[in-house]
Amino acid sequence: MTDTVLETRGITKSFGSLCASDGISIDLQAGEIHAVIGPNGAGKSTLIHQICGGLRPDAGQVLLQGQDVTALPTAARARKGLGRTFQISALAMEDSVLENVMLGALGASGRPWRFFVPVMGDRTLRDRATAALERVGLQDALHSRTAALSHGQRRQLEVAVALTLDPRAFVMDEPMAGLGAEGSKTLTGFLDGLRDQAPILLVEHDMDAVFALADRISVLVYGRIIATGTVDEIRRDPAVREAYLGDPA
Amino acid sequence: MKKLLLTTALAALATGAQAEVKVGMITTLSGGGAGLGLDVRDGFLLALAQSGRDDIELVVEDDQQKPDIAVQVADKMIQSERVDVMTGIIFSNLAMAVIPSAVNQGVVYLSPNAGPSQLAGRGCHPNYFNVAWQNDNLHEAAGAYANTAGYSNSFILAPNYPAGQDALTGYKRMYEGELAGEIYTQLGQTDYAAEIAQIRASGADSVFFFLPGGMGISFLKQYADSGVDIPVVGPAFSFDQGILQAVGAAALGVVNTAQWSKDIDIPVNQAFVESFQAEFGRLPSLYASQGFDTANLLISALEKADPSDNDAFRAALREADFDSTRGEFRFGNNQHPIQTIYAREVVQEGDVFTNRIIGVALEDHADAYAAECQMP
Amino acid sequence: MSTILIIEQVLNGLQSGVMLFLMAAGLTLIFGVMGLINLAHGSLYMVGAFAAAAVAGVTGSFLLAVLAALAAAAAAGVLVETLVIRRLYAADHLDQVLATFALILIFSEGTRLIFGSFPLYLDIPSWLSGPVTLPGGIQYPLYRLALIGVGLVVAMLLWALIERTRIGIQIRAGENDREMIAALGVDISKLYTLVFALGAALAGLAGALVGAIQSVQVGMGEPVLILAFVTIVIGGIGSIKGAFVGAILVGLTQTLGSVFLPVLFRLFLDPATAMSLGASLANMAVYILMSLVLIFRPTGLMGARA
Amino acid sequence: MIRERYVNAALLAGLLAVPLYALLVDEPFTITLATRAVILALAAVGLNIALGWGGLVSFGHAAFFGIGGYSMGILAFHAQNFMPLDLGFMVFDGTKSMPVIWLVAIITSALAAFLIGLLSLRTSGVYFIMITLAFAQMFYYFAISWSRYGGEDGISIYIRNDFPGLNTLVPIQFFGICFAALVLALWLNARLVASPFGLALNAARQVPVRVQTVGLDPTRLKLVAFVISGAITGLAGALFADLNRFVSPSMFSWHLSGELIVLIILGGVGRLMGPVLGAVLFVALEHFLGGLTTHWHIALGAILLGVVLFARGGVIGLLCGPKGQS
Repeated sequence: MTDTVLETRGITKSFGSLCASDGISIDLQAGEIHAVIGPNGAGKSTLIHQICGGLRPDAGQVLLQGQDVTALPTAARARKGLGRTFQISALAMEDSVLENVMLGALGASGRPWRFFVPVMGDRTLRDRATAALERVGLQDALHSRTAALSHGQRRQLEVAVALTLDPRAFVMDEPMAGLGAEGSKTLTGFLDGLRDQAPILLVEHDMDAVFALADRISVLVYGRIIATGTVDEIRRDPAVREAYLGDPA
Repeated sequence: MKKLLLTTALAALATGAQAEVKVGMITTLSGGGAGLGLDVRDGFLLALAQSGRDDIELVVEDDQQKPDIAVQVADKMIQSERVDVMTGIIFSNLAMAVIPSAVNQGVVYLSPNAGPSQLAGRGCHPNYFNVAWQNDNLHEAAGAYANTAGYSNSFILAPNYPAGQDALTGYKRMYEGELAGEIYTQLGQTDYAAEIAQIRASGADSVFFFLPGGMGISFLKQYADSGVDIPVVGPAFSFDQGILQAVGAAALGVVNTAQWSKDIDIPVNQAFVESFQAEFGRLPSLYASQGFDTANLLISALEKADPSDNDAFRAALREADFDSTRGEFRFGNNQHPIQTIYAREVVQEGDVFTNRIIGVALEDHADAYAAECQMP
Repeated sequence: MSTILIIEQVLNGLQSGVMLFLMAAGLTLIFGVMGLINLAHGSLYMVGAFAAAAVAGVTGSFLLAVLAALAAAAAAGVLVETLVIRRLYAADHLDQVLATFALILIFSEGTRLIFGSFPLYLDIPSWLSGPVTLPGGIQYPLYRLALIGVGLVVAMLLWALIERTRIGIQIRAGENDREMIAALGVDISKLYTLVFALGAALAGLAGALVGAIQSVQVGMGEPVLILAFVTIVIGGIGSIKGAFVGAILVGLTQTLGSVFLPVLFRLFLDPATAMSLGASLANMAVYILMSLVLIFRPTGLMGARA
Repeated sequence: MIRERYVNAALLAGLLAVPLYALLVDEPFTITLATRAVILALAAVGLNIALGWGGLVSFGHAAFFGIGGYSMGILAFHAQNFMPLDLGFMVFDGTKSMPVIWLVAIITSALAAFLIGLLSLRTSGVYFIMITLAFAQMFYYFAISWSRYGGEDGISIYIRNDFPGLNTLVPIQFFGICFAALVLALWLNARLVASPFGLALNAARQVPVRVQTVGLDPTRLKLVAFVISGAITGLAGALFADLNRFVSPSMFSWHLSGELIVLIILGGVGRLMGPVLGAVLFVALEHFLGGLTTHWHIALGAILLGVVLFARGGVIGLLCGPKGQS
């Protein structure tokens, strides 16, 4: 594990007197799943926003494949290979499943400025989209309206859209949220295989999934990383137990 | 009686089959300017009813004071109703939208209110007759009155649009004194505190303003309350019967210019005032008198010629052989009136505010554009 | 241009500003609490003016007229809220625009049906008419001074109502978190009706007060409505403080723009061009102000960050 | 529920059949009325691209309608009065040729839409509604005091402009021109919606953040939609001016912006033929109600209220069910 794909260097972000990110340095290596856990209000969302481009850090840098992307907007980071899924599904609910994935493929192609050709007739885009749907097992729901999908299916669709981009790194914001035990298990299995394609920065509340998937875990409390290590290291870390699990050491 | 008259008019509308002459009236019956259109229409209806003729079919349509609606209604009247004569438009901008194209399609147009300068000068047309005034006339009269009243330092204001610019030009054409100030206000403006402050500071000896409709009401009320007591002169539009009651005491004593007043002491006018009041339960306005005169002009021409004989009909109209409520009335070469314009003063009669003639502002006055008109 | 004249013009700007505030406050409250774009707010202003004119015509009392305006506008507000507006809270802005646009048509034509097409008469009461002399020798109409006073008092009462009373707490809660106030056991539909009636009453008050120095006629609410929207957008939608700042800004811009722009242009243009160019630019001034504010602060001066 | 495709086809066929029938029975005014409906529909089709697909509630589309109108007015004014237009860098005689006028109308309104859109898209929601209104009001007041071109009075063009090979003064021929423009715009609209751009725009309306995370810029997508939208509305403005042979600042008024929105909601937002159905219904209501009573605004208001309260999704939604189901 020497190939750093995604990295933050001391990023800091304050909202008024509240310091939501306090010098966070975190990295994602090729082939790994790196989980970020922390109690509510620890600053996980703020961190993700800064990595993906929704927020500009007050200080520090974000690097993607060694390149400084701190000043780039979300769309540019996506084009450089950052694939993201959302905690609350961000899908075009009025559209079909295929259309949502086609959007990803279209973004990957970088050619949205075509006004007269039917998008559905574009074989390249369509192949790319259907391939992604097959990966997540949604090939049968191709023409369903997204609004009609189950919660679990929407999660799968989120991942499929990210897959069409063929990203260098995934950033996933609580993909297990709202899934039942069965759904979590399926998705866990799927993500397990995904790490070979691109490493995953996983922000997650579901500890079973985290412990099952993560190669490394970072613990975020009040805007600071208090510990980073393997699952076992984190389980044993007294600071984590105290701060996060509330156990007196 | 009111009901009766309207029924007669409606009956005339319904039994179009036997009518020989079809008249299309496009006027403003809804929106802020509706009061003016209603008066023109009612004056016109009254004259028709009094003539006792049942061969004139009148089609009335609302233009909503919107130029595009007016054009649409005009198309309808010309294309579908196939009217011979058109009339009724109140506002100059609507007139300019409708009249040039209508007269070019062979329709005779009698204007009961608007008189834009373009149609009086080079744009005059044998099919276009103005029975009210050229737009500048009343402003010119105000300028002339200012001279006779001995004013030598006027502050003048009008809204920033063509009729407003024409108003100030018209006043300055006759007025011989100095200007203490000249302001264009916003069209539709309702607060004149800023202008009144400037008037107060200007050291003027008189104020001339042209602010039609609600603008004039607002200005006068605010002016009266400001404590500025410089005398005010204006065209009749802001002091007419329809809106005087809304202005109230604020208008008392103001001098305004008009070609008509309800106290012009001739029988035809007295009869008109009386019958209008009996019919509609309100005093007639300037606009009502113009509607009434327009209808009587039309009837006088119909006595002599049929509209289908275009030349004869126009010749008959040009003679203006009818008894006008304003006394003597004749057309100039551009088929606009040559008439006397009076200075009136706002007075109170019982509960009602109205006007009284205090003198003649301009005698036998023609407009300034007639010379540019190519018609003999 | 003398100092006296400048002070007088600033007073004029203030006066039109505080009256605009009465309109804008209701509009911004209704938007902040219920999320409703109410194009028919100008109609409530008109209702207030007509009610005042009608009552003043019968009783001759200005105070009764103002009370009638408040009552009539509030009643119209309650009526409209329970019959129509209530069904629109969950709808998107587009539906609200169409429905309240329809209400304008109905109100305007209905008023014409009742009162006719001629403007009505409403005058300043004798005890408020005429000018007074201010320190520095400025002659200023008493009625306009009174308007400034009333406007400021209403602004303060409104501030106290929202910051210091139970209802105010509920209104503020309603702006931030609807589930929260429902959870607190507040009858949300009553609260909405109340807020709408309050906004309507303020509009009606403005209509009556301004009606006395303008013409009371159908359609009088529309220009004010547009200006009130401009005001709350400049101030930041939902913020009473923003509405106040916006109203004063708009009032001053309009008044001072129309006076000073032509003078300014006269410095480097011939008088006729300066006058007409200045006048047209003055017409556009508030809209230019609003677009500048929005370009640099996309949610208004005091609006919540998007 | 009826399939939307059938409703659309019936609507277009009806819109073509009515004036042809009117021609047969010699009722030229009905043709004029249909032409008016077609032109308003065209303007609303333009707005619908921004509003229905881009989610941009523009309360200022009158700006583009008016710019189109004034393009016609100014060019034809100089041509009819034989007063060359001195542009500084070149002198132009003006023109009475419709195709040239249309081109100018489309280019100028697209340019204006680009500038207005660029600034307005910094805001969203109600702020966007109001800033677009503000820009239209600026044009309105500018036109009112632009005395060179008639100010409030506007410009009268005495004879309708020319189209090669046609006599535009014959109502049915002018109707044909406008109808062709509408069909072309609808075709363009349909192609646009199905194109890659349409897919991205549609997503940009619903979930802009998603569009960003696939590497596209939603604001730029919306800006392009706004420009296309403005250009079509501008063309409609030029045609409207030719229908009336008259241009005035009222083409810039906020009532007109409001009316265009009303047409779309009445017919159905984001439905291909929504604006067309809306315009036909509106013109028909205006004509028939207006013929019954001068107080027809009350009835119109009640009908519009009814549509909002009881027919969400407009009349097309009422006939064909919610969007995306057929």
